[in-house]
Amino acid sequence: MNGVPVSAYLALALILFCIGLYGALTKRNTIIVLISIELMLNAVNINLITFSKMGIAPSITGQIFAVFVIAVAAAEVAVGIAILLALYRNRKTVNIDEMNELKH
Amino acid sequence: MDLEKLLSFDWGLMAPEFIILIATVLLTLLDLFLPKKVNRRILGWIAFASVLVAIAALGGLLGEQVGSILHDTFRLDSFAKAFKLLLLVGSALVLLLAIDYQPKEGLNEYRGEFYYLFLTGLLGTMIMSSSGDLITLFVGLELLSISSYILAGLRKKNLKSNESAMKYVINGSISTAITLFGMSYLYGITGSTNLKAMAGTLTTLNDPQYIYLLGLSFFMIFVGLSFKLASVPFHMWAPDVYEGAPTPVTAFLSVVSKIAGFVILIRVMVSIYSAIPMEDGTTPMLFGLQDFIGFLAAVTMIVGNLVALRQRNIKRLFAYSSIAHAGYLLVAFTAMSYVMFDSIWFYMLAYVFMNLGAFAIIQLVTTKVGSEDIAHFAGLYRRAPILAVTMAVFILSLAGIPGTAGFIGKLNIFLGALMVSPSHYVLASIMIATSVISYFYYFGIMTQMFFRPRAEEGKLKVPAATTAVLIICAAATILFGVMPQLAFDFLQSNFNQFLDFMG
Amino acid sequence: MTFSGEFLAFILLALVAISGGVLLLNLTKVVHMVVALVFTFISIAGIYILLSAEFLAVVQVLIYSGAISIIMLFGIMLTKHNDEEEATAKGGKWRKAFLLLGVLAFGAVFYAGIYNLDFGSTPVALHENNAEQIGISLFSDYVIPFELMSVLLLVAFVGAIVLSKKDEEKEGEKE
Amino acid sequence: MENAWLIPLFPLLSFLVLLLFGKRLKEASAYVGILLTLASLVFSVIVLVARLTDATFKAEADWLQIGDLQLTVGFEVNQLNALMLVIVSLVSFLVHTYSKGYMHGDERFPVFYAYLGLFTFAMLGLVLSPNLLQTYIFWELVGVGSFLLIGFYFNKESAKAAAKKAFIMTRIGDVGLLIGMILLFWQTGSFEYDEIFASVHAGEVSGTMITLTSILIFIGAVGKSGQFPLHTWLPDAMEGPTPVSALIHAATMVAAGVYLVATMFPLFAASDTAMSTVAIVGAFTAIFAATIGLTQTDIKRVLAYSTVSQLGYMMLALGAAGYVAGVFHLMTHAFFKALLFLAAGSVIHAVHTQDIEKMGGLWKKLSFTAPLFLIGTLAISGVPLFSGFFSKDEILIAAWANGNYVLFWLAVIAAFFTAFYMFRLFFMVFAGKERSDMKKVHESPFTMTGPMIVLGILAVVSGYVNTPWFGTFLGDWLVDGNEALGHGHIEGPAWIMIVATVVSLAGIYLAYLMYSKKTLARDWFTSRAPTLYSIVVNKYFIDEIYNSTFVYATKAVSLFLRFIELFLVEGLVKSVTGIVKGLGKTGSKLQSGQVQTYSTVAFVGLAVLLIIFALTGGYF
Repeated sequence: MNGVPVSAYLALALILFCIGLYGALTKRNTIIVLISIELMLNAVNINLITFSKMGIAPSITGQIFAVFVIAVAAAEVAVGIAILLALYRNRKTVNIDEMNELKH
Repeated sequence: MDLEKLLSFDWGLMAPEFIILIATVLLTLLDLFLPKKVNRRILGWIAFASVLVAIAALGGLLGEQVGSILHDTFRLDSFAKAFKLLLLVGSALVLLLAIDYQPKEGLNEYRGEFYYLFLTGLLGTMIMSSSGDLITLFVGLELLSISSYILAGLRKKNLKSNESAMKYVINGSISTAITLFGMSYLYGITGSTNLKAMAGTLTTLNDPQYIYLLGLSFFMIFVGLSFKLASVPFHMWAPDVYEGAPTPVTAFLSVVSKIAGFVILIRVMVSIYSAIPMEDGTTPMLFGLQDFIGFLAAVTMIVGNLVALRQRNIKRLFAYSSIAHAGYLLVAFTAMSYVMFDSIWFYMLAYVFMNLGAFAIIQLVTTKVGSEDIAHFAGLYRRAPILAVTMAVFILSLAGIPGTAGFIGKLNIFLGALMVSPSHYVLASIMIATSVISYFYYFGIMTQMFFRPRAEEGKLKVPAATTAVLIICAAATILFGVMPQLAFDFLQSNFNQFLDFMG
Repeated sequence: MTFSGEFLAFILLALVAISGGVLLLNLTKVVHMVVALVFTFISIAGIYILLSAEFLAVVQVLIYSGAISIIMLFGIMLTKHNDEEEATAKGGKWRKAFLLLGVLAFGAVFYAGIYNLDFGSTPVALHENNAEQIGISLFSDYVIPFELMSVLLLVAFVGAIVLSKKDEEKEGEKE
Repeated sequence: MENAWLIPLFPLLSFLVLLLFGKRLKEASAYVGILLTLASLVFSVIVLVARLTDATFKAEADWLQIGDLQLTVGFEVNQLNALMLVIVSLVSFLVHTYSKGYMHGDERFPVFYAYLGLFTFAMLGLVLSPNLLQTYIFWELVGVGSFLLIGFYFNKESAKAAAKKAFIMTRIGDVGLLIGMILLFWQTGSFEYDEIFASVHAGEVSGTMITLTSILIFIGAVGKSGQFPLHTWLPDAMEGPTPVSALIHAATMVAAGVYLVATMFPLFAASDTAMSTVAIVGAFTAIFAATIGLTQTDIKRVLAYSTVSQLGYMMLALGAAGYVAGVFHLMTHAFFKALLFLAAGSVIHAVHTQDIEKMGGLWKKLSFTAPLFLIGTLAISGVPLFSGFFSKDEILIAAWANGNYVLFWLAVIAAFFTAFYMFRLFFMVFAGKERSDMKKVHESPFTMTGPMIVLGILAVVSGYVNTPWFGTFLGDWLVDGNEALGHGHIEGPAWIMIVATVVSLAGIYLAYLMYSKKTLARDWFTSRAPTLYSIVVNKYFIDEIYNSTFVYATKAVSLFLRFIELFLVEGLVKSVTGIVKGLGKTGSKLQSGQVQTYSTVAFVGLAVLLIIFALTGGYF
């Protein structure tokens, strides 16, 4: 009935997660770092929705979980950007590796 | 769901949460409508009062049976009550500190926000402590996280504060993503988010592929949550964030937030992963993977204590020390002895008092001079003998010197690690060795306070709220060090060895 | 395996999503990166439809492709626009190499667990009245987290305002 | 005896009172301290007298319950405790009194008394403890007290360093003790002394475990009692005020290690290996420290090394199954060593230097201190009729009777050295020419000489409680009702006593020849002992031999040992701390301030865990 196996979806999610992670840990621009993290959360959502349809015991719960994840992700981004703006005001940079006032 | 059904639940169980929630709303409105001239400190006192009322409400619930609302999305068992109590007490003390917090630059405009964001963070931790559902746990966790991100950056004119908040958000979001990725697999293999239902499904599993995936999810969740614990490998943010955040927030992060991290860790790990059989079919996964947790605990203790030796900034030093304490607590978690709950609870109790007490003094000394170098503690004994002796009590307790609550806490964990079979000798020895190392930096502070000529002139004025914190913390540290049985009796009579954790 | 329409759709969407991600990693202009990611987000919405989650697909488009991307663009505009991603500073090379190894290992370890995963379960009818199902579940079983979510959003709201608001430098008057 | 628990509370009270009101009391603080320790002393004496006739008393209360483990607190009065109580409270009382004069004019006078109170409390608490856990608690507290007291002159860089060193070195020992204690607990399920001994006696603990735990506990004792190789902190600890040295580093704290071994004696006795370890370490320390003592020129450091050496003696005694001998020497040593330190303090007080090269001819100036110092020196040298003679004799007999002939001879040689360097010290300080720059020297006030007189009397008479001539009261009483402790008195060949006497006299004579003879005509010693002088006809001849061979040899050995101490032992400790610090440095370097590094570390850590799991957890 369904041509696409569950493993394909999971693999896609895995790849996106890895890309997001790599981006989050290597990109210099803080905004890109934040958006890469969003990509990771999206990968999680693909997982959840896949399992919601084709998991061991399919149920709507996975989608509910995904709704919450999306909402939280949006809130996190908003706060992240706000903090970035505050930081930008004090120090004219968005480069993450220039945030090294605190170390050692 | 109609009203009748809605009212059929025993919402009284959530009384403490409701109190905090109402207080939050009240504070928000007050902050909005009160004229600008009114000192926002009054809001702090309201927040403090609401936490006290919540403690009282929780006290009223102590005798209740296990209660559950809506398929365990809210669950009040003895575990929840015991740890919620700690969270509330810790928050009450932190609030008192926050009321007296007067940094040189910029918190005044946002004092009101400060208090109610604080309460929402507390609400998040409380939800985390009493939930039997992954979704609620997750939302509680995020409520705490987002509140603390903002709190850390609230001194927005201060570059360090901004930077600390930014670092916190980035690391925190990544940790969230990692945790969630693990949780998604957990959901996939059990088809539920309810912890009890999940455990039920998992006991019947025996497909090695599922077990393998569950093992992977175990690590994902553990590492993700280790962000909140500030334990290895997700510990490196802590010193930077602790240094940059406003001092009461640092206190909040190192005490309340850390306790909440342990609460959710225990909740998830013990209820789910102890239900999964490993390949041999008998050992639960949690025990099968004990070596890994033990290893992480050991590295946490070593890293925390070793790097602390190098610190000159008192807040960073306490960040590392708090990493080390997370390691000690993980030892108890690794050992999984039947007194685990008791010993973790007691250790946290001791930790609340000794660490917050120390932070009270740190706040007092550092905000006066506007710098956090340890050198400012030099000759504290000359400036303010009683303050120095009080600080000495906290430090001795953190170091685990007998006669203080910290010692009993360590002793419990230690005995717990040896009582189980096979005993965790190595872990126990590392724990001893690293606590010996910790003496060096703790006694470094002592040397500064007692054996140095005074660095600063002028009297230190101790504000009322801080005095209260100091008295409470010092008294409790000594009291539970000399008569720990008080705490254990309380545990036994009210929580009955946490037998209803799974039930 | 037959090339059903669904399979074809999956392959296409997956390709777009992944290439959006790869572009994110390789582009140099910050704005371009965000746009690349919008494609990824939209194709993820398509994947949701394949997985009978129509409601979430809509939400995905609205929130990610819409709201979040816009926030990001605003963020870029409000800070240093036209910023270009530069080569990483010294010491970054080693970290990248380690990270790449770590990511690959991570992917491999997980892939080993999922490449032949099949639960063999019968799918339930999630696509019928998808939004209604979600609504019922959300407002019956998950009332508590839902209400908490409102607190969380309030917090984020307040936080965003407080942190990004430009303060007038008139503190003397306020005190 | 039911009220014995009050004894430690008096000094605690003193500590608290002085902490709160010290600033207002100023020098009147001394009276608070003195009176309260006097109360402790009175109670201790009452307890001791009661214990002479009554049976052991033990009272306990529940303290803490973890699971089904029941931990208790309480106190116990047995022979050893009762004796120690009196020793500790007596010395502490005398030191309190003495300090009133010695510390006069110090701006932190009340603080000093507060610390003294804290320390005395801890020490008395330690002595009364009926179980290992409680012992450990007070053990740590004693460490804290001594840390504070050694570092009392914190403006001196060396004092700070010494306090730190003492803290670190004893800490190493404490780890051993803690691990040993926990192991014992794990094996026997109890911290109580009597329960541990019972299960050891019943054979519930395997032989290797007994050996292991007793050696670990011994490591704790090594740290506290300054045994090789953890002894280096003790000479450095002389940076503390002299009364502190007398209290802590002569009579009480350093004796705690010996006390611990004595208390745990039944455990040690169950393992031959443990016993011989104790004996060998003791004997080696005795001779090692004595040899180093030969070359020191700081009056307090000489005494410090002699303390190390004497503690080695005690350990040797215990290890050679001479329980009574060890405890006996602990007692006599407490008196004469405290006397020596107080007298040394009096000298320092008078001449304001600690360098014996700069002293000389003080006999007439210090008409109280000098004879008292002489008494102490005679006692420690083991001259017959003084207390040290009897206790040292017991130790030698015990070592001989146990069949440790090598150790026996080592002890004899150490005794010779002891006599030699102690009299070297004596002659260099009190005999010889008066220094011109010592004109203003004056005798110390009565608050200082008074305690010294008391100790002087005790240094003479305390030996008579246990002699082969008049009866072995102490020994018989100590082992009464407990055969695990061995015999009250060990019979030994009579020649041992003669050997001991000869050896110590030879040492004294040698010292006399070398450090005093050149001023024979003017010196008091010559005029009073002309016979001794005339006996040595070939003095030059002997002298030459001594000078050319013996002196060179000992000096060489001594320097060599000091070298070992400096470079090997301390080097080891330093390199360990160096490694620790280096690791800390690396760790803090990693903390580069780069957020992404932090997450990378976390994620790579996760990946490593996953790989290990995948490879070992068995899916592949």
